[in-house]
Amino acid sequence: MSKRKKKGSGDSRASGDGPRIGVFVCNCGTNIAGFMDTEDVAGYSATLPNVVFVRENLYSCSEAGVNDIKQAIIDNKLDRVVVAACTPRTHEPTFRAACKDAGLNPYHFEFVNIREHCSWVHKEDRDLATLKARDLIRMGVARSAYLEPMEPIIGNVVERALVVGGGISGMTAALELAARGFEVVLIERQKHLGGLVKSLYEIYPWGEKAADYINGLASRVERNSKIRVLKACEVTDVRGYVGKYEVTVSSGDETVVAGIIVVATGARPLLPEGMFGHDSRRVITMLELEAMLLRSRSRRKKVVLMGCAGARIPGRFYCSRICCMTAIKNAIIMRKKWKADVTVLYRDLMCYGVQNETMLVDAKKAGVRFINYSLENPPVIEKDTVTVSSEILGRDLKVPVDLLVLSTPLVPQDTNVALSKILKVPVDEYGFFLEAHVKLRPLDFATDGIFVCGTARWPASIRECLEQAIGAASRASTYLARGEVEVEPIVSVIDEEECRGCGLCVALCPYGAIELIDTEKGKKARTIDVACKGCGTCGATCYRHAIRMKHYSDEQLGAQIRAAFVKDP
Amino acid sequence: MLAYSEVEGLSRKSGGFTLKVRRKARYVDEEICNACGDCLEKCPGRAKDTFDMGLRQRKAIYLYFSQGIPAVMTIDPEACIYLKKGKCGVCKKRCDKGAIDFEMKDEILSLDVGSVIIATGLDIFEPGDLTYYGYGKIKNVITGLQYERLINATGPTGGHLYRPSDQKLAKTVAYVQCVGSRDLNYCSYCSSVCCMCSIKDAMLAREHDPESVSYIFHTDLRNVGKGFQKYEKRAAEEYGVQYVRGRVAEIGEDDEGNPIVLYEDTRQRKVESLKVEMVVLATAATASRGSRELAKMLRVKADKYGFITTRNDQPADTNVKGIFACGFCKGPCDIPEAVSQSSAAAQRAASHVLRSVGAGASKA
Amino acid sequence: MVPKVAVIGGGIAGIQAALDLAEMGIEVFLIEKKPSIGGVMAQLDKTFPTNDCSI
Amino acid sequence: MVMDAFIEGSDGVFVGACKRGECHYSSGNLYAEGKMDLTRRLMRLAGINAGRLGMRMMSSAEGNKFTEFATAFQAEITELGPLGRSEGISKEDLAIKLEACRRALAGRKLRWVVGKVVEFKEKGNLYGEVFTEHEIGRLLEETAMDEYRLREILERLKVKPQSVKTLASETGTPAKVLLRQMADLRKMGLADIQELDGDSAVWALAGNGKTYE
Repeated sequence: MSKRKKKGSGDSRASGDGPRIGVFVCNCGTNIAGFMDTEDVAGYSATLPNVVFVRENLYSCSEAGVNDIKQAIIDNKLDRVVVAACTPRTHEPTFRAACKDAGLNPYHFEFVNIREHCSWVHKEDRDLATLKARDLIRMGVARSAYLEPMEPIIGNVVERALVVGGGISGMTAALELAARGFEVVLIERQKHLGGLVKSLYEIYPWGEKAADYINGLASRVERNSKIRVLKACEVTDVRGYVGKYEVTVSSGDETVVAGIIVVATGARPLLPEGMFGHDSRRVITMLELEAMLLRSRSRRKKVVLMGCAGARIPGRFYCSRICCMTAIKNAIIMRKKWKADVTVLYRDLMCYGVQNETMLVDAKKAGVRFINYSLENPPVIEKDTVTVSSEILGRDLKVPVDLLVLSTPLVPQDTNVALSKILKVPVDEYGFFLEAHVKLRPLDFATDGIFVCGTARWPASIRECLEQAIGAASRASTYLARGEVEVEPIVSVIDEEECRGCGLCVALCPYGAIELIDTEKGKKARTIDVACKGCGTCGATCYRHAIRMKHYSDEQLGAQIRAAFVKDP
Repeated sequence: MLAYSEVEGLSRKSGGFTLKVRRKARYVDEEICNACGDCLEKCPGRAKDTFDMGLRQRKAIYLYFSQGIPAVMTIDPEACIYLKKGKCGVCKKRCDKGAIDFEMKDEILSLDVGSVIIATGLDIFEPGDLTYYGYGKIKNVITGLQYERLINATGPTGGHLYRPSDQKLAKTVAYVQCVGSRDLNYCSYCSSVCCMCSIKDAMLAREHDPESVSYIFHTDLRNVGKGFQKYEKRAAEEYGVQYVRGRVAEIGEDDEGNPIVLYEDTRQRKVESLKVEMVVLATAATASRGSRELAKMLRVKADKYGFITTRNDQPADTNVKGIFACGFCKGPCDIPEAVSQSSAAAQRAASHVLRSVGAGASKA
Repeated sequence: MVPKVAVIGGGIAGIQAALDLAEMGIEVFLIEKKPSIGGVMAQLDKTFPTNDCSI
Repeated sequence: MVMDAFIEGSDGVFVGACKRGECHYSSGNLYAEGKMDLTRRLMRLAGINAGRLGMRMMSSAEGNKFTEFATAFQAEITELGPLGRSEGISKEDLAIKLEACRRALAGRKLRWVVGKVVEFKEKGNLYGEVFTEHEIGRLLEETAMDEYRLREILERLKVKPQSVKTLASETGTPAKVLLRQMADLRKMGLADIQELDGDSAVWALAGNGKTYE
């Protein structure tokens, strides 16, 4: 799909004043030389167009090898360096730095992988491996002729953070950022700070009164001179990129400018309308129980807590993580406070870790009864009894009840989808925010400079919310503390002459890295360098071929492809 | 980065700590060695490969694991013939870069820091004491971490499930949950990650061999993380993993070395036995060896299991100002939690040191 | 005075903490008992629930 | 790029991509999938076995799968033999057909349509009509067919001026359809009647090297 300017073998710059390419073939001990004839490969490299210098090295990455490359660049006036060795993952920075030290633009370096891509996969056929190494180097040399010098892109970072959500996670993140001296704007949708935790009774596992904790936190936030709190306010639009997000909020025509954004919008418990006979009197939710505990006295003596009410079922398949512990915590409280008979109906008791399992043992010691049920045989709820088919006992148990408490799962905020579109970050199938990597980057989004913490991401205990909030503050601080972001210059470039401002690229860019600007010649697209990841979606889409990718241009890749099919003499 | 080093002492000084760190002698120069492996070829010394959980032997000079960082060789002084008897030195002759240095001594470094983060992780519970599972006696009863090495392409069998007794491909595998965990005699807590680990292992077995059959013997299946419930279901539906609710009472062995699993199926309320070709014990994870001593040295509180105790309202902070903790050393957790906690500890430590050097908000 | 932090343990937790600190411009000593960093996670073949490679 | 590889003499092209939902560039693999789908459509229109373009999705941790896929693909292509031979297309014809595919893919029209498809699926067209998967497939097929025919005609006329009748037999397109397309080309100023040979008109490129982008 390239515009092909030149056809033919090798490249057409082969004439006298073409590029001066140096090729370094690495032995890598036995890793490469053990499976191919590197001497032959080096000899062959010398015959390629524009190659003026070839060296076979034992370890190109070693100090001696790197010095050798630097010296060769200077002595032979090389302007392109091709190293045939291992994966760019390990040593590309090493060789780029070597080029730079020798006065060559680091992007005039081309890495050819003849280890992972060649010697290691063709261990059983030495000749084949040698031939393939020849091919790979020929392709690399062809591409290198078209490499262009580039400079890293540096963007400034506004030293202010925007935290969306004034619950326990949002407030904690804001306080941690403020403690580092950064300005924070905290936006809360409700009229008060506090979020879900505000309506709880006690916090497990340490038993502090939730109201005391959350009010203390809120007043620290309100008193903090670095934090500005915007209540009853929502984010309506976000423009910009890491370092400088321009955020429009619903309170007025004000625009908040922030270097980074932390999403801490929380979650809400599912309202079991029309389920399990929920009536808010005899059949209540766990949240309603917390309110009841706050009011203190109750004459209820026969309490049944039912787990997985609306969770781990078809359509809402996930486990809400915290309900078992909440139920156990409240079961113990009711045993002590109300002297009630308490029965917990469960499918699996998710008391992971030390403190949760300990709490479970304590509950059993305190006389809380636990009965297992299965998805196939859910409890039958009647006026005064709940009938459970116990798998372990193999028969039905009738449990008298005057208060049935439903553990309903946390579900995502309804506003998550809208916010995700504004911020251009994804949500998962249920509507929880989807992080960059579930395992290794739990608090980052794929988009630089936007972070997530707390139950906006996934159900989490209060302790976990705190950890994530402080963690997100840390991730954010890595940007704010440096004051600038450096980005690889592998970005798209838009030819304004050709561009018709149709906006297709703007719509398709997964990073929001292209904007339409008004010029004298009408609307034109422009790449926001710091936000661009160089993925090439825009370049592949532009119907006018007005967008080219730096470092992976059609000319460079085309040369590589053509070189692949050159028949050797 | 100070790999192959241990903390030996800590003293307080104004605004921070001084750590005494022993840099163990590798007998290989980190600056010169690039792990080419020439030295390995002729080394006659042998030791158990601890990275591969003792499933194979390694030489006295070794690379801890192939993608390890730093990528340098280390000589095991316990196994090296030269270091023990003063003769050999083959590796030194083979290394044309001159990286081998038998004269190298442990170095004691003294580091002045403003803050310390403890991230000493976990160790795996040794299930030998649970004699009824036959670990150590029945060859084809292995631990989960040994299994991970077996199924790994860089592991001792190149990623094939060849069982230890006769190197036969194991087709039926039983996974026993809560080995040492939720057990009042050993670790009364839940290790948090084993349920998902076993499910993953069972899926991998099927990916490697479409005929493999896996049974997971469990109590509560605690799959609480993001996407875990789906994973559990997918394993059953697409990978044929069979879940059996019930504790395993005992494991025996028949004449061919096949383990026989005796268990009580609480769903069927029957005691049953099942012959399999290999058993994988999902052993408890414990606080790592040495973390108790470290806690004592740093005067940081730990619970009775040796996990570092942190503040409830400031979960990265220990009882000692300036010392923070993250990851499994605080108690069982999965990787994303560990990563979140680590960022949290980094934030708290950064705030602490910046405040104490008076840099406050200024750019570091 | 350059602020410094010691991180004891070179597993996934220690590495992440060290990286965050380093990115904030703080000098870090990462101290690991074993010959290479990576911890237990490096010993795993794949990780749940994405079955990604551990290394 | 894919077409370049075929033109340069490749008998098969294998595209390796990330698994759905695992793309490093968020959804780039899905766009790529769409593009490959279109490329295969064009190959089919040109009478080339679309199996020569393989695309497989795998995660970065699945080295074993890559080996499997690559080996299997190589076996498939080896069985097909050299490009053109199993399709029964002569060398000259093949060059024309591949060039027509390449130009069609690089051309403005198809790139525009492919880019718009994403938008159509989500927001609908100018009039707010949201298309179904099936309708989009048909739209793509029709556009691709039109484009391909135009490109092939242009490539053939580049070789030598000829009549609709010979064009019809060479391209395998009914003369009636061709006539309509020749009229389009004339409107665009790209081709015109050069002379009359008996009762049939001989067409040639027009517009002094003006190119159709």
